[in-house]
Amino acid sequence: MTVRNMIEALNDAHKVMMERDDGIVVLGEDVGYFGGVFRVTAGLQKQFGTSRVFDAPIAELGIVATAIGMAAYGLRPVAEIQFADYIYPGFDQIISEAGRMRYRTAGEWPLPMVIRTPYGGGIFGGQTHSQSPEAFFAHMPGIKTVIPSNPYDAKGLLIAAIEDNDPVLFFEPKRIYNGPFEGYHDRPVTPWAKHAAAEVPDGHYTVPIGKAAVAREGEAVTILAYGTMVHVALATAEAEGIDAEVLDLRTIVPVDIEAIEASVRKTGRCVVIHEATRTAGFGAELAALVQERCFYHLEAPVIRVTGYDVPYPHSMEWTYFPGPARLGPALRKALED
Amino acid sequence: MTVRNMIEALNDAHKVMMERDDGIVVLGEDVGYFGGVFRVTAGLQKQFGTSRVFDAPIAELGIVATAIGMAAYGLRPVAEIQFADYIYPGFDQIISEAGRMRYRTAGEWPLPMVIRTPYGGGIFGGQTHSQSPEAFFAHMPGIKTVIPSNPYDAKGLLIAAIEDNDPVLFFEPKRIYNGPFEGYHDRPVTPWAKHAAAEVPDGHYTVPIGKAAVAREGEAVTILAYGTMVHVALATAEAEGIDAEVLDLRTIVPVDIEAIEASVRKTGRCVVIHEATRTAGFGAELAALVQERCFYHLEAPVIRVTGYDVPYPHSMEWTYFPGPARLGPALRKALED
Amino acid sequence: MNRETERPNRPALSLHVPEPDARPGDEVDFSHIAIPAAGSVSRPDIAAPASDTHQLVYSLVRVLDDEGAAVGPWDPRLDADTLRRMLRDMMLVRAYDDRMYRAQRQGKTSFYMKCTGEEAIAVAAAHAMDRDDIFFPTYRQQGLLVARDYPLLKMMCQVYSNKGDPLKGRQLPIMYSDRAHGFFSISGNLATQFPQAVGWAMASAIKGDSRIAAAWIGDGATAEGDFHNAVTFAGVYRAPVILNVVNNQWAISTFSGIAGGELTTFAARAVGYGIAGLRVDGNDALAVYAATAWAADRARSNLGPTLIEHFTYRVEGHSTSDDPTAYRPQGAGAKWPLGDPVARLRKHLLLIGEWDEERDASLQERLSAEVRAAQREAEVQGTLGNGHYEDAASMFEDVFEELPWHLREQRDETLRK
Amino acid sequence: MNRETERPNRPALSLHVPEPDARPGDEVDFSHIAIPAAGSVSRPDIAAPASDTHQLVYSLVRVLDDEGAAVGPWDPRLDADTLRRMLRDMMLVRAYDDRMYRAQRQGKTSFYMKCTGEEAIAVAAAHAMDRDDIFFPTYRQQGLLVARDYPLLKMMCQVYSNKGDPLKGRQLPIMYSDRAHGFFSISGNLATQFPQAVGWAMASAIKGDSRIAAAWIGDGATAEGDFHNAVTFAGVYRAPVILNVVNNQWAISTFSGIAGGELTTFAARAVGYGIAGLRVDGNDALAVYAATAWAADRARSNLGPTLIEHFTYRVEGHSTSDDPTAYRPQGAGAKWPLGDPVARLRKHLLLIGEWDEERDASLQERLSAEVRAAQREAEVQGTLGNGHYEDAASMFEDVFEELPWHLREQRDETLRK
Ligand SMILES: Cc1ncc(C[n+]2csc(CCOP(=O)(O)OP(=O)(O)O)c2C)c(N)n1
Ligand SMILES: Cc1ncc(C[n+]2csc(CCOP(=O)(O)OP(=O)(O)O)c2C)c(N)n1
Ligand SMILES: [Mg+2]
Ligand SMILES: [Mg+2]
Repeated sequence: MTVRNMIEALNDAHKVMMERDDGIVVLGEDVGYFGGVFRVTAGLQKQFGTSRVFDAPIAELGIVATAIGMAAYGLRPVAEIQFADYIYPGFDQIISEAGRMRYRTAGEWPLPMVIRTPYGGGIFGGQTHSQSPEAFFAHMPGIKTVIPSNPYDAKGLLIAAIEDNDPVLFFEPKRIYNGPFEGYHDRPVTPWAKHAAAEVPDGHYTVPIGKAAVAREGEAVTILAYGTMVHVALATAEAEGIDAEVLDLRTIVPVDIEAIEASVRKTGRCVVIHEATRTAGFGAELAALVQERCFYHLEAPVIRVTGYDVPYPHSMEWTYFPGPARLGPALRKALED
Repeated sequence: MTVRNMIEALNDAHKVMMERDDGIVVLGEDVGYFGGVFRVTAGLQKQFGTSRVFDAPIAELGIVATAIGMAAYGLRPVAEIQFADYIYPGFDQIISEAGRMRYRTAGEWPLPMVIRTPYGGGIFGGQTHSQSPEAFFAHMPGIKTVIPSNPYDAKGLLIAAIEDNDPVLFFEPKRIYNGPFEGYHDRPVTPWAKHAAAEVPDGHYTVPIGKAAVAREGEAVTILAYGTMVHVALATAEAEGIDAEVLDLRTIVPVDIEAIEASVRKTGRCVVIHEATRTAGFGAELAALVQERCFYHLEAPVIRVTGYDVPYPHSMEWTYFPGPARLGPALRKALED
Repeated sequence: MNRETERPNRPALSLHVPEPDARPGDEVDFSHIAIPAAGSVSRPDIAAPASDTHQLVYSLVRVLDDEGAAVGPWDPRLDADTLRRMLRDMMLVRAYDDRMYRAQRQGKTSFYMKCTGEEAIAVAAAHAMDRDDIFFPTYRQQGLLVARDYPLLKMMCQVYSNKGDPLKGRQLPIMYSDRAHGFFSISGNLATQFPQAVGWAMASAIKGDSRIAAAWIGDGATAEGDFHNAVTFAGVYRAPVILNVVNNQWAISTFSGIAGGELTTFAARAVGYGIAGLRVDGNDALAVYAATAWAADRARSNLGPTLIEHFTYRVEGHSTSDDPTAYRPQGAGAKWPLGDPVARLRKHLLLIGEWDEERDASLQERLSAEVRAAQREAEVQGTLGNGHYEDAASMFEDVFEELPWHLREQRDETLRK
Repeated sequence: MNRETERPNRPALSLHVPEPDARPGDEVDFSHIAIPAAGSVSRPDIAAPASDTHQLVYSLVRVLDDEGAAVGPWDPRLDADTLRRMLRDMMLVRAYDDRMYRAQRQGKTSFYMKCTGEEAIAVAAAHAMDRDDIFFPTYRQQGLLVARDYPLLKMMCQVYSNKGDPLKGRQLPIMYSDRAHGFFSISGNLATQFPQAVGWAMASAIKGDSRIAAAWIGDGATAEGDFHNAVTFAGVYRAPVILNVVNNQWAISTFSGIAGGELTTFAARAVGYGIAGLRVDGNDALAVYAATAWAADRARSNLGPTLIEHFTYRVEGHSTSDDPTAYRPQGAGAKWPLGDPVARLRKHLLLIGEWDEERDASLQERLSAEVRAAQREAEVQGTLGNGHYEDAASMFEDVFEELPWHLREQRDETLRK
């Protein structure tokens, strides 16, 4: 057990796995000597050498494509896309190639590879350092999408992702790299050290892909959340004194449908929250699933609390951000109805 | 009035607009001398010259990006992406650039441009000539997404798209270019000539973006559809003898919420159908909207009939295709519940 | 918006749009194409700096002269068995293409693509590389499979999407894939395989392996960003990969000028990245063999990638969906000055006395018989629309290693029908 | 997987990963950098074929010699007023950068990027082009705005995202945009502007206009597919565009070798595409001016695009989020052999007797006063977190020309709070 923030936990996951399996290589922009702009790969090149941890040209297409080639060879590449906002040049290689290779080769060429990328806002990063593009990857077959919300899960899920034999998109909520963020931008940030989930075991362990966690038990309403929004949900439930059950999905594809159904059947009410733009976001999928499968248990419509359908604005970040000020009323509404 | 199939209607829309406005230019792979692999731009280069209608290198990124530059200059480019399956190399330029330019320049640089692309299956095109990626473009701000289902709308909507001052993604259901397709692959195809909507006015007219059409009036259940699926919905309603109301959305962003609400409030039941993969498809957004806004009118959950979450398989196309064999049971279920 | 009026003192700009020299109705004229004499191009040492190859990118490596003699420093000096084997492979590819093309015309499948005139590019390369090297092909290198003795039957079953299709009816005809034969899955998305091949080669280098990779791309597809990323990564990491550009001068209806071939050669791209580059007569099997062997030795010696342009001509239509007479003169292919690769290799074998008309005729007979037999056998397992691969459950397999709940539900819904 | 064991006869491959010659703790050593003497490079005629420029891509166009004299065929022979204006612009850019950098450090905004050492690349180019030509810049060409007299106040308000921000607080600091000044919106997504500039230039040609476009990109970003698409389209359609690669040898923490600069120059990319290419001393304002003017005349004469590599050095950190001492030796920038562009232009003006110390000192004083005044004025309108741009309704505007129902609802929801 060591107290680690999310960056340290992710860094440790790399170390643990790279020591076990010399087929694991790390590539990405600035991940080598420098150790990544968020320091997630710090020290890896020194320990494992330049042929296992190396800087890549600024070419997300090439990063993903060469990772595909490496996985086809038999390695287990872990590629970093510096910001999720910059994953689009590699979109075709992810969607059309990585996601379909096992299928189109009838299983002959599975691609065990991980694409890690920091996502989400709350850091005054403006339109191109704040996006949450997870829904894109949920729409296309063949890709698993994982989003941790704390150091313990971050390490356990990254190890599970590296060991997984399918391509895994691994979204890291950069706003909570150093400490949980409850959405009150004017309050001091508490570091992870003060948080139970920062107790991270040393060595190897996994958190299963496809399994949600009940972050808070409750009877009145179910909140479906992932990443930074898990903390917003917890804080809002407390602040509003609402007996909400908070599900931390942790994986969005395949999503833990059993956990969702169990919770919504129990509470009869559901609020979905994410930072991504609303229209055709993953919240739409969650709302569709819940009403399809729990219709006769629902006492009120599923409410979506999301980023607005506008580019992430720099100076008005806190007007845009779906924090307690927006989740609170939504919860009350869900209970009124 | 002239009887036109969809290709001829789209071709005529180009002609009508290019004769009116010499700022309209057409670019894309094989669109020039040859007139496009589906012949939509046939004859345009001959009539308007090579500097207004020209072949582009096989580089969807460059096609979209240069179109953005042309629109920034003040032209109105109409770019063809040969198949929607090949739009991904241009994804970043569409999502990050075209969709945000008006916003990030505070309105100084609007981008009047149209990206046309044939989409959808039913032609034995396999994994890479059959996709329906409309949901991707619905998720990101700043892009309008239009999908006609017949020659009359195709011409009127394309003219409206060309005249629109925002970037418009124009998806053309290639399966119905030459005739409506009801989803019975074993029956002979009826050409458009036999269809009222093939009566296409000559000259200029528009079909408004953002307005749905009631393709069939009914009281029992609302079917939300677009593109090829409109014909599948109509045929299935007839075949099943169900008094379904079929809404042809025609635009998915901005979607005609009033028409949707009015219909669902009336019928109390709703089935959504699209060819795209289900998870995080646009059907999820429609289901989410309907349950959010018509919850207390709904007598049954909104049902989604969609492509399966697998790559579009070549030989098993008809097992994959969401035709009457799958919509029928869904309608009956919607009525039972 | 026209500024002319405002700036009479300035010349008006105009857009240049490249045009091929002949359109339907015009006389085909290839006289402007510079063809250096066979044997006239020097052959740098394997270990030479990349820059030593940079004058070659504007020329053409050719070995077979008009008489069929192998001349000059690039002559690979192959033994007769290898030469005969290459001739046989090329003839078989052509027989196979003709047969499958007709099968598509007869409605037995949805789609087919021939490589007529380009047989040498795949076949000679396959023989110049080692059996355990890997190929990242496009849809016009069926010759790679033939050269590695991949069963015609399996190829046909894939084309028919029938019960014997190794890809379970999932892929468009001709999108072959076979791991055991080192033939990577063909993608419908052009150019994607190019940087993937570089990644495979990087992996081989990372592991201290000795196997190398080769990739192929068409002239048209070099315009994609994937091409640039591939060559950039290959150069940066000195990846052991051979990057082949098959310049058959057409991309469906657009000629190579639209792909950026008007101002310089495709081999010249190598100069821009500072890697080795060669430009080869793609209809000369010996030249293709020699250039490939040179690049393979170089890659295997840790000296990095080579970009090879294979200069050839797409004799037939782009695919069964295409009619080239709509955009270029009829019979242009027949007039291609670099001739037919099969005929040229045959002529060489005859010239050196290692082949004769009878053997050729009987080989031709054997090969067509082989193809016919394989076709009969394949059709027993069905054709598209007539006993094709149909197994609803399998449609949901291999999306992921294990079937997740949503695919299980979707599968069960289908099976219930 | 290591095949060594299986194939002892074959050498083991290994991955080459480019490394800069100095890391923290090492001595900076630029002695290996080849610097041709000023004036030693020939100047082809504007109408010369692109190939005539291809030997230049391996050299360096330089005008100012060590004494500050302008020498050789590339000397643009500028009048003293223009020289003084360029000096003033470059000094102003530097004063502005220093001020805004400090403002960020004082917590008045979230982010800032300096262009220290690269001032000449933007300023001289702006003066070499016409006022109605358009720029597609990156975040390091603030000099273009200064050279076109864009108000410092507006720039500062954008950096502060305050009430005076012309971009309404929507963009990250330094992502300026101004149509009236022909300065296209800076994108956070690297390289996207490069093919957009080509499209703008194509449009100008389509309309028979006479205006041309110029775009800038960093050495690192040239690896993106956008770069390849831009140069490909520019070459195919002979677009009237100047494609500038600013090679400051760093991309955040990675040196230019990782971007593909180890095997050849970035200017050499032009050879690969068959377009004109120039390689310029980016710290020599006269060389940048001359090369830009040459390329502009060429483009305006319908002779197509020119790729210009500006060889320079990123003296400061990448941005306020970066500490370069973590990956390169301290003070490397100060040792850059091509010197400081401001000092070099000043030296030239002094040498030709068109400038003196007093004027320089008072100009410096005036400029800092100008910057201070603008800053005071800007801060009256707020700084980030302290009276920044805040107008919930406007957050929903300009997504589309008209507000669609879903944005209206979302806006109203926000306003209700
Ligand atoms: C990304 C992408 N864009 C467009 C297409 C459609 N397409 C298929 S083949 C082809 C022409 C390719 O020409 P070339 O690269 O020269 O190869 P060739 O067919 O001549 O062998 C095009 C445009 C595609 N398959 N993928
Ligand atoms: C598509 C994309 N990928 C990655 C980044 C992150 N990023 C911002 S600046 C930068 C380095 C750019 O280096 P270079 O192009 O040399 O320009 P310079 O900063 O040296 O002027 C990177 C990697 C980005 N902004 N966009
Ligand atoms: Mg070709
Ligand atoms: Mg740089």
